[in-house]
Amino acid sequence: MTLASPPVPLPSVAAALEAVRPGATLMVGGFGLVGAPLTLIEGLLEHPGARDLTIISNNLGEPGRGLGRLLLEGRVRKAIGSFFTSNPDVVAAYQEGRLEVELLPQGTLAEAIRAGGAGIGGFYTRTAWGTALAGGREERIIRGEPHLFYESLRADVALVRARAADELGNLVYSKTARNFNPDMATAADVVIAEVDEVVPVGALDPEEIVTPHPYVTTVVLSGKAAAR
Amino acid sequence: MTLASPPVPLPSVAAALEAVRPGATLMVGGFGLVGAPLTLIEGLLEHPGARDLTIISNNLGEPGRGLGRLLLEGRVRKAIGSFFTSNPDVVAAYQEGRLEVELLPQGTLAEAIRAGGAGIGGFYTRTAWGTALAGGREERIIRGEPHLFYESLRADVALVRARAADELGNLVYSKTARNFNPDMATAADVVIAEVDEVVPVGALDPEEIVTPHPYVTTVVLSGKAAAR
Amino acid sequence: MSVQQRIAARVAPHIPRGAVVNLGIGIPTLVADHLPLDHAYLQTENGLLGVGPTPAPDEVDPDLVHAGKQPVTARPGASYFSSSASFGMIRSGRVEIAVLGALQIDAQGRIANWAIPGRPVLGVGGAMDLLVGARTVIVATTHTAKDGAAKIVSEATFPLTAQRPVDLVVTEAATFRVTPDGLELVEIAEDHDLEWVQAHTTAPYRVAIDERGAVHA
Amino acid sequence: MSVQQRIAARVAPHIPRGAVVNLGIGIPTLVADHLPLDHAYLQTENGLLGVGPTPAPDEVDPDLVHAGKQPVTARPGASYFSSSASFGMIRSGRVEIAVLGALQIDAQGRIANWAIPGRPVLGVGGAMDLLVGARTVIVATTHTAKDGAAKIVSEATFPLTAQRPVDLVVTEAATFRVTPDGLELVEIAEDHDLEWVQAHTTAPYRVAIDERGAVHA
Repeated sequence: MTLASPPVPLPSVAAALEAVRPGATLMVGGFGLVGAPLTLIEGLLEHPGARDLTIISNNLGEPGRGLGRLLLEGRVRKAIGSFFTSNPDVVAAYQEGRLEVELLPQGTLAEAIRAGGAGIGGFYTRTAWGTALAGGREERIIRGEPHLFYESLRADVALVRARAADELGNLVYSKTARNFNPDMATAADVVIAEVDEVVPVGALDPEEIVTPHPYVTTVVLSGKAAAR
Repeated sequence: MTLASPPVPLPSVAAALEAVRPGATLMVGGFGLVGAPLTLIEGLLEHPGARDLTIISNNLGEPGRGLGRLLLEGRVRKAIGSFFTSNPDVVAAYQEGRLEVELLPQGTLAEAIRAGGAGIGGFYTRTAWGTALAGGREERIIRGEPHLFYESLRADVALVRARAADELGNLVYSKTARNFNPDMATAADVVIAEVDEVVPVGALDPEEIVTPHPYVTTVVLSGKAAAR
Repeated sequence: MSVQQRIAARVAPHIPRGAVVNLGIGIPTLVADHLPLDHAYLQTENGLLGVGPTPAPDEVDPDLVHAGKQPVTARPGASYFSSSASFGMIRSGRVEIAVLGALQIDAQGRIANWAIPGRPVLGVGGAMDLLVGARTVIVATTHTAKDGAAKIVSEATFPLTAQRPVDLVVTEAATFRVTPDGLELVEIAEDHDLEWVQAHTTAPYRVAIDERGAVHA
Repeated sequence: MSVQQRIAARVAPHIPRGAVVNLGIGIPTLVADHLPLDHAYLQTENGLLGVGPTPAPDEVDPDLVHAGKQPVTARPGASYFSSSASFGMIRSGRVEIAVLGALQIDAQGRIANWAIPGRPVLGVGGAMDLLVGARTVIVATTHTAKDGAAKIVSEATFPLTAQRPVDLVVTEAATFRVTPDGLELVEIAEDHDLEWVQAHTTAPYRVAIDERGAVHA
């Protein structure tokens, strides 16, 4: 069959990451290292433009692994996420004033990303109301219950991990490696997907595609796939 | 294999619809008649408790078909949706003061239902800002752009149409008959799914399930399936 | 060719290859008839990206329709999604081009296409979402209303669908580009002339074509 | 059996058959070891409903973990979903029971489990969402802190995780029900007695059991 042109570009990791400029805001998928785009994260280390970054991600990797390496190299200015305690390097960087941290409840983080990807400006959730994490946020009573206002989140670039892409850029994920990836894939101006395989158009069931191709800017092969 | 008890109940249409009480708010899936739970809608006609209803649905069926029949029988007090013009009976009922109508842009309707199903109190969208449909809604500038506030929507009962359920109540849909159904399946206290077949647990791919079973109260077979 | 088909044919060259496009009900839907099969990715807001041609009567699937509720097919690489996901895609700018009908277009390029004064307003559909979300909006409309009244007017008398102006207005007679300074006439159809356009357009516009029809920006 | 496993075993009878349950990190995770394989549907907020037992070492799938990031399996009938969908399920009450750990429980049954005064607050995870969303919340915790200090206290000195009180507090020594009037001691473990509970609980509570251990409501 013929493809509607252009199919999704399949650049090298380095070429794809040219989209990351100094000072950029990045969304990076994954829950710990599961579903994290590790090949792209390694690529960031080789990319001089990847500095002074704001990273939106549930965690900041593990000590010296994944985003944890990027942190150790001093590339991260600010982290927005829900659980950084599992990486002691984050605690140290924060205490030494090398890292700014914005902490959100995990569900609020996920919802803010999903809202950003759905063209929604902001939303109200009951989560964190009446806690120290509410800070001075605007409150609103809806159906008798107090809610907090959150703006949606968007990024310049999202780095996501999927199991496979087709040649148009449609994505499917693998088990709990899905996590934040499909939400982030909707919420950035440039979306780079790291996959284990690229399959022909028509090979993915249209009912099963999680991320439709208009969201995906480029696809790169994971190191795992490249090593095959 | 053994099932975690209880599997999803498979009552008759009449028994399932006992959950619909006079004055109830119902969400009804479908885009026109496509993906509308027609067997359940017919069941409502036989159910004396289905009166004085508020119906949240994109349309109100076609003249004398689907929800259009329910309207003709005087069971609908109020309709919340996005496009009622295709059924002249709705226009007539509205003009004669027999029907209250709340009109929302289609994307705002879908988002309000999705928000209701996700435990979100309300949200801001740019859609309809500066139009007559904005009415006196609260405005808010987010990232420099004006937005309108909408509360999320929930219902007492949702009637949805799916292709198949497994014995736990997990649902998959068929093509564009999906439309509002998965959103509504999350946003009601009682969710009744009309399906063409019930398959054994494990027969649906865990990556492909669109509505996980905790959302589904009961499953009924469509007339189409029952006629086989 | 009907006037509707002629308008649709005049819109088609404005659709770049590989674009994600949403075609509204009416004339916009006909644009697909004037595009090569795999030219663009058609999105329909009821939950399908990758709309294919109308099926043969014996191949109609009742679960597979476009937003005009007519049977369609799905192209290889298509995907299905819920209404909320579909409008998420629209509002966040992933639909590159929306082609919409209009009852009126004002001097700023804002359109009215959902309500008629004096009649009950009972339908809006997805037009408002497409107008705030799509990156480029093209209007495909007859140049005048059925009663001959101008549709491209100084000020709309019908309620606006959005404050956001569209980008291009294509009729059977002419094409207008919408600029920050207002409308620009950039093309006249072969079977019409400037005099006809002037007689049937009450909005002010700058004529940005020379006598041979070439655009001068 | 370790004290952690004994607490988990004491929580298990409170999980009804067929319930959708989220087990937090730590002692709550161990509750699964005390339930029959198909007793409940375990939801993990990283995107799986239908968590199964820990796999054999040679059957570990790196893409399949629970919220504690440990390898798990998936039961027949399981489903995977995104983080936003997972917390949608949690906030809208479709998780029937959440079992959470706690650093402190106050006299109203509110818990603190995410921050320690004087230490940087860099982790919150999903606990706040589970507390506002789950229909029933059970706390599974040691009765006292490692230093012997009471965890069930009149007023929390640690920041609260939510204003919403939990429903049940289960320790190795006792079970408290949370009522609108405060805590009720409804059960004492066989290897503990009322005196021990009194010595290690600084919150006020009503003793709702008689000398033989039967609950009197």
